Amino acid sequence: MAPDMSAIPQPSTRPARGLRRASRGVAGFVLTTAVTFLGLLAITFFIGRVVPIDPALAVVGDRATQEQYEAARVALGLDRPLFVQFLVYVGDVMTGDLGQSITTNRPVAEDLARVFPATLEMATLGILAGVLIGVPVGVWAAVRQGTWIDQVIRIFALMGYSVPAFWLGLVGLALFYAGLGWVAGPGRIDIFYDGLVEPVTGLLLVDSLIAGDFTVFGNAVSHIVLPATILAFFSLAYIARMTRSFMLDQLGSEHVTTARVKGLPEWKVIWVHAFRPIRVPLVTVIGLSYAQLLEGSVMIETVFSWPGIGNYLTTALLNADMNAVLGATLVVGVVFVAINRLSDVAYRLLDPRAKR
Amino acid sequence: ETPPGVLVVAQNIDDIVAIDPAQAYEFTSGELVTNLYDRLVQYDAEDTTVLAPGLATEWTADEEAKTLTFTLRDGVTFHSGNDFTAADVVGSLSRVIELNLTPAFILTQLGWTPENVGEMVVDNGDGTVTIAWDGDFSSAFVLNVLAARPASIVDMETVMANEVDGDMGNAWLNANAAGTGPFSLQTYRPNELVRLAANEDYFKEGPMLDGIILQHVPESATQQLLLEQGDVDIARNLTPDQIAGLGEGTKVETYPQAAVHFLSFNQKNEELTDPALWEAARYLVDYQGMTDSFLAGQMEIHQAFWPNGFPGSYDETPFTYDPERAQQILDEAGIELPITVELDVINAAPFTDMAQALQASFAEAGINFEILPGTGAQVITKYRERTHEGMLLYWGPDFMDPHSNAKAFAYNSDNSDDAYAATTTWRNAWAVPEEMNQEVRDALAESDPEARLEMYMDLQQQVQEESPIVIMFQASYQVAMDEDVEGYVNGATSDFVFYRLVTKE
Amino acid sequence: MSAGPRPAPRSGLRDWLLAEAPSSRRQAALGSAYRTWSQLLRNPLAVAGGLIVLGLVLVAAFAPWIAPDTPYGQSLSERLMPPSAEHWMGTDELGRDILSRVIWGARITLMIVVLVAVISAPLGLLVGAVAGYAGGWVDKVLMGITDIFLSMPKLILALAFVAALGPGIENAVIAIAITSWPAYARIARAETLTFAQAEFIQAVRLSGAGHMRIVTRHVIPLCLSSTIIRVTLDMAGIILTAAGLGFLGLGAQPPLPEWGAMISRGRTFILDQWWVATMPGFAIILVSLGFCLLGDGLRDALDPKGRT
Amino acid sequence: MSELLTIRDLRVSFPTHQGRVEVVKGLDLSLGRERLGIVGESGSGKSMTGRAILRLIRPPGRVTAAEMTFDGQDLMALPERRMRALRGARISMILQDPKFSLNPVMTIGRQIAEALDAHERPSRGERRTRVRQMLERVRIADPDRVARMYPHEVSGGMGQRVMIAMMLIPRPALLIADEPTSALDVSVQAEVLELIDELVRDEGMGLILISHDLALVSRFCDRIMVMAGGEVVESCAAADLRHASHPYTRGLIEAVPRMDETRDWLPVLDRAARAGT
Amino acid sequence: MIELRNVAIAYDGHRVVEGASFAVPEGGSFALVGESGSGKSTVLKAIAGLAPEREGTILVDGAPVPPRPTLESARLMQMVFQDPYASLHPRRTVDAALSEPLAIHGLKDRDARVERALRDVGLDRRFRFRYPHQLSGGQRQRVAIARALMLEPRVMLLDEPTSALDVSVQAEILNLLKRLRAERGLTYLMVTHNLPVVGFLCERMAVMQGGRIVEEAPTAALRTGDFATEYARHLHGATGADLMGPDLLEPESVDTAPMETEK
Ligand SMILES: Nc1ncnc2c1ncn2[C@@H]1O[C@H](COP(=O)(O)OP(=O)(O)OP(=O)(O)O)[C@@H](O)[C@H]1O
Ligand SMILES: Nc1ncnc2c1ncn2[C@@H]1O[C@H](COP(=O)(O)OP(=O)(O)OP(=O)(O)O)[C@@H](O)[C@H]1O
Ligand SMILES: [Mg+2]
Ligand SMILES: [Mg+2]
Ligand code: NI
Repeated sequence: MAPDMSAIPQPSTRPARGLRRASRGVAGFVLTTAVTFLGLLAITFFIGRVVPIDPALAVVGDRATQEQYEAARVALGLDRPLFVQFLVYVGDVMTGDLGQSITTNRPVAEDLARVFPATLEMATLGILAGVLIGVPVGVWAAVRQGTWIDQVIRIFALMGYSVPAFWLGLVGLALFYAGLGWVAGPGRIDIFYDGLVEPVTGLLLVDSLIAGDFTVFGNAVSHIVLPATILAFFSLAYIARMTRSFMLDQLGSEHVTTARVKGLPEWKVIWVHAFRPIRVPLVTVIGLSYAQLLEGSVMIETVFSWPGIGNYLTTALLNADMNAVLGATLVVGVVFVAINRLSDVAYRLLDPRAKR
Repeated sequence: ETPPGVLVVAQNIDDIVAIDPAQAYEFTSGELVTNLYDRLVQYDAEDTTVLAPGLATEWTADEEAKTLTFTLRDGVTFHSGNDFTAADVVGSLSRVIELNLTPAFILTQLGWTPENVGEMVVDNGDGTVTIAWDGDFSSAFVLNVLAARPASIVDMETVMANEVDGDMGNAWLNANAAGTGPFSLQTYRPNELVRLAANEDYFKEGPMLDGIILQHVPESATQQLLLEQGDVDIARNLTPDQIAGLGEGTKVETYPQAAVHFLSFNQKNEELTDPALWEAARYLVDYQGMTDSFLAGQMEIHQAFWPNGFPGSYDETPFTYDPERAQQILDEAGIELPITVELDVINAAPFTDMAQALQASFAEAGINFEILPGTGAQVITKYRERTHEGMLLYWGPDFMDPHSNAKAFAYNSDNSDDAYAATTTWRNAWAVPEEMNQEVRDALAESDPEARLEMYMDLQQQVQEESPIVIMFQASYQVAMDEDVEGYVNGATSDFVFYRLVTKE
Repeated sequence: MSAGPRPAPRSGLRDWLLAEAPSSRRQAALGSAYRTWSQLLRNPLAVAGGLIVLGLVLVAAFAPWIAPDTPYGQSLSERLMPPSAEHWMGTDELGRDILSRVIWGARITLMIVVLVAVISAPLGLLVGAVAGYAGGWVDKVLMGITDIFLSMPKLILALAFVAALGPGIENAVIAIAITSWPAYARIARAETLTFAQAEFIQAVRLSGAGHMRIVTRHVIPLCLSSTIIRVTLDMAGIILTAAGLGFLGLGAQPPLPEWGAMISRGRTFILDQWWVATMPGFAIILVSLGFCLLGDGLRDALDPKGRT
Repeated sequence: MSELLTIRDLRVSFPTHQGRVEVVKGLDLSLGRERLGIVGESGSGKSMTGRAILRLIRPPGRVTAAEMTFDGQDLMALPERRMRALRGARISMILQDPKFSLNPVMTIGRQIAEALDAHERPSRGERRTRVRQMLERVRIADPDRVARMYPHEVSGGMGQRVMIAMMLIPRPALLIADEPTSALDVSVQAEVLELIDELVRDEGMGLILISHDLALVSRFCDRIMVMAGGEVVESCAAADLRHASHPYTRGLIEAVPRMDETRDWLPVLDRAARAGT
Repeated sequence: MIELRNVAIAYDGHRVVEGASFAVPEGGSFALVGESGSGKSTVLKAIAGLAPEREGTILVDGAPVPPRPTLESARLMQMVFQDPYASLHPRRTVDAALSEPLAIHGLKDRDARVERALRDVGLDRRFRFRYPHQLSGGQRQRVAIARALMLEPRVMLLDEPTSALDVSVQAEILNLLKRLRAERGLTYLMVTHNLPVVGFLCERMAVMQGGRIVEEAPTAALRTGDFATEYARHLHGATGADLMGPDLLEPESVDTAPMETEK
């Protein structure tokens, strides 16, 4: 009597349709990503022109003559119509040329290859620690809702978000570097070791491992520990709080009751049944924090003399160094879009309901 | 701890744009140029107030023919190993003129143009070079010009070998150095680090150390920590309050600077054109209060445009904080009060503090400042466009001659909008009285040094008495360093920072 | 979380509010509000948060009467004094009383907080909910825009808006608000995706409701709780970002006693004169703590499931 | 008859602004290895009773009982860890709303397998076959496909059967089934009940069947309890349901439509006379 | 009133209903019974305009149904969903849920209408301002029915409207549905697995199996068991006319003892 589903003629178009869908998906993905970048560039570009700072002045300085100033404007292409400037820029970017920075006098691409890995290294460690601690702590707080553990976690997490970063940074330095001597001071590496390993990835930790130089590695670790911890604290606060809130919604739901009825051990109830459904929003939250860290925490980078992208971008911006700003924005943008697209993919993998 | 034999300096170096002497104009790049290059004549580490032989051992002036002939030093080699020759002198100087980047104006004053520079700087073929100028200048002035940064001598052979697209090696020189100076450039990573190595063959004394590292530390509190920890030997950007709190094992040296700090009013704004207002303003600055508190050690009261300690300075300080007097002056002139004036200021210590102190003291006479903080570039943009109202800024001479500042504070022959001049007068739209313009020209041409200085002092007095520019302070520079550091030399401008004689221990 | 039957004094009003069968929508709404309220009151942390926020409002309202001094009164001879009986929070680099500045600064802080909450949260919610609900190309376009704004460094965006609107703390805050919506949008979208196809949404569609109505009345309320949390969490960051804009001359202008600007100026003193940066820092932490706790409490109280 | 479950004076209450309100008011029950049906109108506390037995009522809800023993163990005093070992393996409950009660992001197969894993350690192959078998036994066609589906992709009846499969797979000693077949068509319903009945017969499982379907309960159960407003208003052997005396029970019986229905209107209870829905 | 011609419906390209055709006359009452998972709910959703991938013709009131619900289609037909838990918004009160359609259609006199609707489905006013989680399953379903009735549609699509209800409420709802139909000439398309309910409320029925309609018959066939297909007969048999209603109500006729169990 069993109804035989296989008896129903399956639409033969299925595999073809799947393929078509996939290819349409890829095309759509490429298209939207391209449009996003173009939009990003356009907005950044035009913002660069409304900023009340004259880029030519950054080149020639305040003592230049009118003639030198004009020459600099022409050299920067500022005499051309805005739209033309933009097209030229986009054309250059297409060919992989991000132009020359006017504040460092070097190719922007070269600058970025130097500063971005510094930030990437720190942000990645930061978010890793933030997630590894923040998520369990948030879950724990939710499970113990209303108890003192919950309150302590909440307040502690909050601190991470409200304490000014540079305050934590300086106090951290004063305490752990100057006071206790547990960690190394500002900068990515001690002067002694500077330039000892050949940059391959630009990530000092990775490079030193590739070179097999563990002294350099150890030194780099002791430099990165403190700033990364502070970043971690910062993202942890947010991640833990959001986790707690999402978890609370889940813990009251019927399917968690079902899991309990099954007699599952508590960890399974929590991690498999309550936690799994919140992974989608959580991925968003984590993606957002990671991207935020990758944008470079200017304050942390300043306090720790960290030659990262946040500082680079800000300095460039303050000098109307538009090529540098655009280049850095592009890199940050690529990272953001990549993270967002990845989290979109993650949605589909993690939550069957999000399939469309 | 810092490595022995290497001096580690914590410094904010993010102002560097270019390190090619033909382009460099920022503070930190000035220091680098000084330590990497030499000029024919230069103010040197031994005494930064005396014009000393550099790459020229001696020189003779011919005031009539308006020429100077320099005998070049023998046996000097560039860091590359190339020999220093007269061709390098000719090449380096004409290179600046041809590139015509910002600092070129210092040399073009001498009447040099890309067309005529070949005739103005001549290699005599006998180890001497003759340099001519076009204009009514004394040879003293010309020597000062030739001691300035853009007149640094570069290794033309190396530089031209690295030429790209006819840039005369400009791009290459912005990442490398090719000089004869006491140090060679080992590493330069913008906003991160500069590493200098000693030039063992330097023709003068020193360097005493193997190398110098300038570490970019933007945050002054971090600099303080590093210094106290002994991880740097010198901290260059501490605030007076931090310096006051420094602990054991460190010392502080104070160096008077040539920069003067002033408050000026844009004359394009009708409300600000009354001389009575200018005068009242001079009584509304709490000179003493500021220098005794947050400016302590950082600035001294000075009310004329040429700084104290340099020949020709005018050191009278007739004005003190006296709000009643100011009130009275304003009342007598019948100026309608209160007025509100936007005050542009660079958003950094101590400028914002100064602005707030001015705001408080001016308010007592009904002049209300609305402070508009901004980045340096932002403030300059506005200043250049003459769209500001009040401006709190400073001025450092381009070269160590009183004319450098006289031109900036007492000369403005064409106040029209399209006659841009990078002077304080034009940018504040102050049409200087013609007699004063003339006096500036005369002083420049005066060949009797004594009389010349007299004329500059007179000019200073005039500007002090009646101009929309209220000169308040002269900067001094405090550098904190490890006790063991000796021989650090810091002259009146950043061009005069020398690491050549520094020792540790 | 009530424990046992409480012999509460049964006032007529209370009974009316809690009537099991309210006779009008208004009574029900008031009753619901009262329930939310008393739910809040039962949560000690939320009460603490509420008190802090209330304190902020009161301090802001009565600043002229509370502050011992004006926020601008300089006294160069009394600069950088540590906290004492005379100056509870010490004095700053111009000898101004930090306590007074912190008190006056409450006004600015309050404005920042309110403006951001009013502008960015609704905007982000709307965009995110529409994108998640509509799906398809609407989603792509909206999320594309969101991504653009999201991936643009905040400072750049804010700078542009301020350039357009003119400098000043109000505009700076508006700019920040405009730049911070994308994060809310992303979160709202992620949440919306999980219930966009639910039957209760379909039921409303069946009633002929337009998309806008569904989004605003049915989708957004479900995203509210995480938005409330995020917004309250962001408060401190926003105050500090405002200070960052101030650095460009686009935010608070000296001598305005804006907390973020005060901290930022106090930075150089942090090792020797810790109170200059720390006191306004405490204020920020306290206020953001207040908002966060209140936010948490509100989230719980607004959630009908948590309510009895 | 060995008592499997004994309950005396079970009370479940929730706080409201009017103070605590009891939704189960002093329920007594004793169950052997038999089939007990609980019927009653909506909101009468049937589900709450079931949940209370499994200690699934979360604060602020509160459960008290003078006695609640299962197989000699005092359920009220059992530590949570022991209670967990009991749940699923010894006492299981089919929750009322299957789609709502299934984990939305886990495939059905995994959810069922998990119930098995919680109490046994089957090999991978064994697990697969048993899940498959179980799905087949609850009359799911194409069990392999369904096992790979997510709850939102299955129909209401399929969800319900999945739930049943999940709760039966560890072979509990006591099954509380809260409206297990309300969404099933009669033919499947009969077969699923047959399956449950098999377990009762062969393995001595106790069953509490919560339902509003009087016919079903009377046909399928040994004893019947009728609840209203949190109280048991009538308790009798299933066979005696037709003799039920309580007017409420009679009302319920009258209200059942028949296959050969001729009445124009079905008689209904006078709701106004009774509070407590 | 409702007419389906050769309708096929798919989810993600996977067909679950194929070649469905039937017609319901105006004022008629039609039941869709059959196997669980056979696509009954899906057919209903398609008629309501909520199933995205469909082929074939669906006419309601002579016009094809719009691809998505519109204001007009809302007044024409309403649906009651199968799952009472999922079909109410967790953060809106009963009152809000019921007034929502009125607000959308700009109808006046909302208070009275809401109260009447609640009364019609047998809920007293205490429930008006409750949230769904404060209701039991049956109470929720009644709210869902009330919501569908708010717009006084002419066609009601009922997806197992009473499966979550206890018999007395079921009786009330059935009476209500019957009364409404009589009073307003409503057309019903109802999915149920409860054959007696079909018998009580409907004139015709279609039996579905595996995504296809295998038989269409008048409900009179229920009394006789006179079905063409084996599946329908099986369905009928499983309900067991002899086991059901009569034995409860007429004690004398009972001869089936409860099943044997070991005690
Ligand atoms: N969290 C709660 N707070 C307050 N009252 C509640 C709560 N949960 C359930 N109730 C109430 O408890 C009563 C009993 O609910 P229960 O779910 O046991 O009913 P039921 O008999 O299973 O009804 P149905 O047949 O409709 O499922 C209901 O009146 C319900 O409103
Ligand atoms: N969102 C969905 N995605 C994929 N498949 C679905 C979806 N919803 C339903 N199905 C499938 O469609 C088929 C028919 O489902 P439908 O809900 O119409 O059944 P039904 O006849 O209403 O059954 P029941 O009586 O159990 O409710 C089932 O095989 C189910 O698995
Ligand atoms: Mg129930
Ligand atoms: Mg269905
Ligand atoms: Ni309550």
